Amino acid sequence: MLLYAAIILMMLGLYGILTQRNIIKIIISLNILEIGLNIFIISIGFVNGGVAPIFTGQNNLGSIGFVDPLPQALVLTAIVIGVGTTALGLALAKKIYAKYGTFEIDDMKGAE
Amino acid sequence: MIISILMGISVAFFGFVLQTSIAGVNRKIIGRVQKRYGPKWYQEFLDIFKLLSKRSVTHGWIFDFGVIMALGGIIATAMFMPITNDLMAFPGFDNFFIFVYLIAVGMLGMAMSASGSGNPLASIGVMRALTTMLAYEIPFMIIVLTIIKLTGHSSLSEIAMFQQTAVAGLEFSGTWFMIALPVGFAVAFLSLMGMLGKKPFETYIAPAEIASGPMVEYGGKQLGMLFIMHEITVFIEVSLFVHLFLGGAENIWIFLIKYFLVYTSVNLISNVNGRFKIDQVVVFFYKWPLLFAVMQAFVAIYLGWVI
Amino acid sequence: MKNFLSLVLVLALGGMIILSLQNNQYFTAYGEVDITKRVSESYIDRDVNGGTQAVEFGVANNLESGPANIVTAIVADYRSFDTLGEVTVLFVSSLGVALLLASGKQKRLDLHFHPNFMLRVGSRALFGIILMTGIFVIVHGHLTPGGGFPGGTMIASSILLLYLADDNFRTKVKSFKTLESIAGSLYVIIGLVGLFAFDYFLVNFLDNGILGELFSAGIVPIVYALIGLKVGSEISGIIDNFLTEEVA
Amino acid sequence: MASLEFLVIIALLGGVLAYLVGKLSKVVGASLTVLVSGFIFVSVAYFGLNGSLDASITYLPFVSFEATDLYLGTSFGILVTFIFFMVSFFNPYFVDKFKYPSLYSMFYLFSLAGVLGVFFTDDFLVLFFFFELVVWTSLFLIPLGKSKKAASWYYGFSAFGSFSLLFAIFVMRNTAGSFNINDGLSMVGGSDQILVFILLMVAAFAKLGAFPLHIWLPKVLGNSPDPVTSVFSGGLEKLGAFVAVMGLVKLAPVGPVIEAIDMALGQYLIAILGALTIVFGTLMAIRQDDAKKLIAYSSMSNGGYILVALTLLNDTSVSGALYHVLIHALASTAAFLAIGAVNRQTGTTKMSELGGMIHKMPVTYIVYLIAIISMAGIPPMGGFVSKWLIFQSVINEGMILIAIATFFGSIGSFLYVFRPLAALFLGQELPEFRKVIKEAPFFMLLPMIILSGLNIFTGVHPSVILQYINNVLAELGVTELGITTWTLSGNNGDLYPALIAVVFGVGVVIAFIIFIVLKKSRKVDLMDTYTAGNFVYTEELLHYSVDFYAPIERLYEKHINIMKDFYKGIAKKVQEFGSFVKYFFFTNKPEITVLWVVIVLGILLLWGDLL
Amino acid sequence: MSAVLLIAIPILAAFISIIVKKWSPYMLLFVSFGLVILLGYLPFEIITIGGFSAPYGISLVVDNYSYTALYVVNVLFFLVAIINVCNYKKLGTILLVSLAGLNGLMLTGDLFNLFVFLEISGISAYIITTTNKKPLATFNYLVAGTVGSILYLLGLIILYNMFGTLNMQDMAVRIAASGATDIEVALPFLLMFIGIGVEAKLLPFNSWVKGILGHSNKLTGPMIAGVYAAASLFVFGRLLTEVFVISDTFMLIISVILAFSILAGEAMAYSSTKVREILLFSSIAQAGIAVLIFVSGFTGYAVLFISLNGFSKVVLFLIINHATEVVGSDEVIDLKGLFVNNKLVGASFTATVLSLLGLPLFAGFFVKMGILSQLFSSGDYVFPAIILLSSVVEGVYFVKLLTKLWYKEDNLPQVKFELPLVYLVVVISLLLVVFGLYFEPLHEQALVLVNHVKGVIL
Repeated sequence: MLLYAAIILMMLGLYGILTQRNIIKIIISLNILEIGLNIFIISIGFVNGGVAPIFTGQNNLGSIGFVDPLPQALVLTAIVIGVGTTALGLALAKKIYAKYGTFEIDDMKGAE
Repeated sequence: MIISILMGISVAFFGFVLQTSIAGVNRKIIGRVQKRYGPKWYQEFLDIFKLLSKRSVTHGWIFDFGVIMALGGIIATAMFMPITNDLMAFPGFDNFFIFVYLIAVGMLGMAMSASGSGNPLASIGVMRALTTMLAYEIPFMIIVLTIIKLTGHSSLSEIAMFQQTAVAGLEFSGTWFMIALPVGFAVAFLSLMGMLGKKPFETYIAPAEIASGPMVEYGGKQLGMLFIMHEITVFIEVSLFVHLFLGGAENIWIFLIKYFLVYTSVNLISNVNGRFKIDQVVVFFYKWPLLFAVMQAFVAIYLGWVI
Repeated sequence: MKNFLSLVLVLALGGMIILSLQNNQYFTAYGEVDITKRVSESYIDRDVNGGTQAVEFGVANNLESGPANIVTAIVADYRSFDTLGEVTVLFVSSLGVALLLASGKQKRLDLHFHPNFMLRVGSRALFGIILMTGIFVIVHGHLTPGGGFPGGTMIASSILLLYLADDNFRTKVKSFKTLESIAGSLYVIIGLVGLFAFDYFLVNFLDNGILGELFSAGIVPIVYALIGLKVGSEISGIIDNFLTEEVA
Repeated sequence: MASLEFLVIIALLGGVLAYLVGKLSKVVGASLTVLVSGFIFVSVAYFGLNGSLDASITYLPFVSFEATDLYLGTSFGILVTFIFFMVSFFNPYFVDKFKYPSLYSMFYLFSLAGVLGVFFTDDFLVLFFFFELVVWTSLFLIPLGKSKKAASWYYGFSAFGSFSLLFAIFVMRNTAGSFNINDGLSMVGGSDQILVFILLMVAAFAKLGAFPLHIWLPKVLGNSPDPVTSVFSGGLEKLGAFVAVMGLVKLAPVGPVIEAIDMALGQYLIAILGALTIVFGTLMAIRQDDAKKLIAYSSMSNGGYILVALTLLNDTSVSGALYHVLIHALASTAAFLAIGAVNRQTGTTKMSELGGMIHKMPVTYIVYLIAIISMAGIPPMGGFVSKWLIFQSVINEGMILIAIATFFGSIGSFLYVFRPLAALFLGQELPEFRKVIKEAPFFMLLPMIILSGLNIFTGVHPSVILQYINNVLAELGVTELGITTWTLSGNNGDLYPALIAVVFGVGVVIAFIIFIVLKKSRKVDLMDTYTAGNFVYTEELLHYSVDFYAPIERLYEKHINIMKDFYKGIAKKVQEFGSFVKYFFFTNKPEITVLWVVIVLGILLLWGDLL
Repeated sequence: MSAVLLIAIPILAAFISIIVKKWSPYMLLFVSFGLVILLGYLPFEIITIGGFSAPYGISLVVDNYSYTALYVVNVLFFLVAIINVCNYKKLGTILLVSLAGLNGLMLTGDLFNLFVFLEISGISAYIITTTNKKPLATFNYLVAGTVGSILYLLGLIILYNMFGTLNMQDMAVRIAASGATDIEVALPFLLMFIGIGVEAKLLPFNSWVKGILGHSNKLTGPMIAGVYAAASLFVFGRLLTEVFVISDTFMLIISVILAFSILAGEAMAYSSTKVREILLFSSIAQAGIAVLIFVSGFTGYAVLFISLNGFSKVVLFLIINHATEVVGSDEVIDLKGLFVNNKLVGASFTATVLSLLGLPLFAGFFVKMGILSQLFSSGDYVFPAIILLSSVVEGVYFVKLLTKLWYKEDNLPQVKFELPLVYLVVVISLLLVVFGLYFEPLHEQALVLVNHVKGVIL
């Protein structure tokens, strides 16, 4: 079910990008899209009755139903990349605001 | 080779003499038609020799060279003309296209000297001559195409022989093309009038409008030579018509009769006509004559309906 | 009208993706994943290079890849190249933000929000705790969940706290830059040492010790510490750029 | 034992050398082109005729030549290199007026190299390599003249032509397996053959400037500098003729045979298009005011003659076509050179601004007169022989519509060639030209005189060249033309050209005797003419040159640029399509990309029947 | 001398250079030149990172394909860097990182690693384009690029879920082994195709291109249109040949999109009056052609086409951007008569354009012939017709442009091209001519690349 939730979240993000005219809102919907994707990645690795993939005192034997660790490693990287692009997007938003005085794309004069 | 050239020259001279005298006779007939006597039959000769003896004016070397080239070209064309089946200068080489294009040399010479004379009326005259040529030439060539296609030869003497004797193998042979291709004959007759510059198509001489067109600057011997050239041209065109449509001539007398009949009929018809405007001439030939010519050609070649 | 159209489009797309994933017999449904058919099975059993030792907490000695936390093993050892790329992404974006916003001399942005008494005192107290947990998370990256990236962001959040607490607080940006660059280049140098000495880039050349010990898993904790410092300084650099403006 | 590869390298290196020398002094650079093209012509002609051109390749990669028993290529090669050599005499005199003189001589020699390559190879890809080389090198010669837009028109059409040729080449390669020309053309069959035929015809039409693809011809030939125009009409158009020969003669006839005139449908369509080219070319030529555009349209209508003749595929028509290629090249080059000489003296080729050139430039006048006599197909000159051959085959096949067009074309050619003669050379001599104009320098007259000499020679004694053309016919697999030393025999009659010339000479002698015997007439200047009373002082009023054929022009004035508007419409459509796509895909809103991503993804998933 | 240095050294230099700000441009030049030299000594091998063998660890693949790609990208990068180093000092570090990212793109054999490097080069590209002083256009580029890479990652994860591996080769082997019909595999490949398509400027997904390249300067123009375009097309080629399995229904749809993008690109270029717009739309069309060739399976000539295209675009954009900076506007009317005073630059511009058009005596001719002969030998007539038709339209608007730039009488634009740019431009155009005349090496390279079959690395 997490899988479908993730895809719905992604679609929400896409919808946000498609319809919003405000720069900040676009960045936010971009983030929603990324979060949806990250959840989707996590949901790929889930095993019913699986345990967090860490060797600790109790579950110290190999292959006793760990959850798939690889998606979690991938999602770690995806999150950080999301941070990178969002930071850059916000910096650009600040620049755009400095230049056009507004975040609304429609009433940015001379944007062509 | 020399004998045939001399023979050619005599043919040309015979042509000139024949045409001038028949022209004189025609002037008498036209006179009679207009209820007057008309001049003596040798009046044409007198005019020409009077002009040749006069001293006249020249506008530079191209003016003279053009006249010489014109007369020379026409004489050359006349030399090729067959009179009767066996009386011709160069048997076997009297191709139809030689006549059409060698006349063009004469026309070019005259046009060159007319424009060289510096008189705009002359240039307009030349322009009109060329435009009318563009008009009447096409239907005539289509009919000739049919004739050549039917007979299989393009030399005049063979076409004439084809019409005289009925040869077993060829189904149309033996009848004059005047009868075999009636519509074609009518169209060719119209083109003949255009070629001769007779009344309805006399736009390029047009004495009223452009003071006799190309001839405006000429006098004395130049005009005389052009008159000779005109007479020989008429001889060539009429005898061309005779050979193509009236089955040529076994002997000289038949040729004279046919020649006289054709020329007088052209003269009589032209006498009663007014003159086309230059635009009408061009349009006229591209309407019915061309249509009939093509129809005649189509019918004759593809469907084979020849009377 | 445009919104409605895009809504329809997006929903249709979502529906199609979901349906196609359902119909796809190779796409294992949620939860019924069979690890053995996947690459990560050998990450768990640590037998990529043919290691036969059974993986047992506190017992297994000098395994193929040391960290108890398998995710850290993947992130810092098996696929450490991704992490290197990861670090460069963050480095580039922080540099980009700095380029975009901080081109001249900077001074603090005067926000109309001024910290009241509660925030000032509270943040002083909280700053130490958050910093300590951050460092703990970094150091125990190979044993417990977390590691360089979460730890680094915790450090940065503690610095953010200081920013909020006091209007004209500005970290010495210069020092963060140097810390960031040293950590980054050390990380790459370790990799290069691995390449030149042990002919594999970023190879774990130290001995892995016993699974679950604090001092185990070779270079992984060192690498994670460096990453933690780097991420911390970069994100605080980004915070600084956003909270300052150009001196007019 | 000149090797072709050696000649091509000489042409290319000569071009570079001409460029470098041209940097020092323009005229020397240009005269270098004369030397190089002269050398190439002489070696091609000498070695080509006695068949000892060797085709070994040592330096040039990828290129392969073929010289033994390649009569078609050798004949075209000799002709075009001869035209290049003749026109190069004009280069030194015209080069100082160009913006990039040294570039001019370089590209002049490059296109010569390209032309050499095209004719002497048996491999299609090499043919295309040189074909394209000619296209883009000649492309840069055009803007040196008056119009800049002409270059893009030229490139548009000839690129369209050469790319369809390339398409045909690859289609043939698929069946023949190799790029060899002969087996490529012979082995292609079925629907591919129709495709190849159409594509080859498009290439020929584009290069020849025939009916549907002729828009560039008057623009380019009218506006480019005079030597380039003559090279174009004399030399480069022959590439189109070469491809037309390949398409119509070497390739088996395409389409069902129409039994009435026992011709394949494909051939008949090309004949119809050729006829249209003749009519369209003649009509447009009659109304041109610029002499160069007029001769350009005349070379278009002569191209139509070549096409019509090639489609009839019997001995008289193909030999007539090849002979007409030769005649047209000589005549139109001579005409263009004459007009070029006038242009150099007066600076304009507009007939309304010129008049009475004969008085100061008589030799040019004579050259032009002989050229137009040949172009109009009047007996003593070569044009008559080739037109006679073509008429023989047209009449023999009994094709009425085509015959109408050919007759109209030949009579019309008499009209439009006479117009520049009257307006440019004859008539009143305009005062501003009287003092400044003098005859063209010797080195410009030399090529013109050689060309008119050849015009006369080809008219009087054609069997020398027709003999060589018979070898070409044998190579093409067409029955040879029956010729004896002096006479030629067509389908329905024989022709004795020498006799016609002799008889014409005799006639002129007789007229001359009549003229000399009579009294000498008094010399009077041009202004002293009969003007029916109203006396006129200025020459311009007495010179009739504007709207020369007004009665004919009025008939079709309204719809003369149907085709030009058609092509402008196409260009407009492409432009609109471009801005339409730009409007849809390229706004500066971020969501456009995402929108299209979603749409494309949706379509693909929906279509991919993944449900 | 393993290929990892191609990535490690630039990153190391980047990290160090933020301390010593003023030296960063010279470090950039030094490193990028060093890498070009290093390329000479690279053995063809698979390099495993961290000692873990292929499907588990990340492996860098150095074979003919990536070697040519690396060569083209590094040389182009070095050339663009030399020209722009003096007036874009601040970007030294960013360029170093983007060099590392591009090298990573070419080398990596792991799908997720490809995503990371895609992001690295993407983000550094966004930052480079900020120098265009058009923040909204860069924002569009950022949004488009991020959405593209998200889709790529989604496709990648679905693939991982289905086949359980991330290594390209292993993936290909598993897909073949699993016998999955190409319909089932279609969704992930489609997502990845579109993800990369955004970066590779394919028509429906490239509305960011006009904003970026339309207002580009001497750095962003050649960088995005030359280096990045070549890199993304190489990645496209790598994925299409190595991993993707495209079903024929999708082949039809994708080829329709590509054909549309080629013809539309040419039509747009024909209809635009700004020189830069003409160049960018023609590069869109050429990107379409390159992908078309990859989709039809001829990697050899596609690589040659992309590298020639990359070099030509760098030359064209350098010249035009420099002229636009001096003249102030890139309308064709304002740039009229640009080459009258600087003939050398004009000659090389013309030579490059002619090579783009594929005319003889230039390298472009040989590549075009190669492409067409292979397309024809595979028996399809539609793609060659489209390519030829598009090159006719392309020829017309380029000739129109050339005649305008070469011919003008009065008040010519006063543009002086400084020496390094002239030198570079002349060298590249000379290369194009030399390879046009003597194209044996190109031929061998194409043959070697052609037998680069799926799975066979060396």
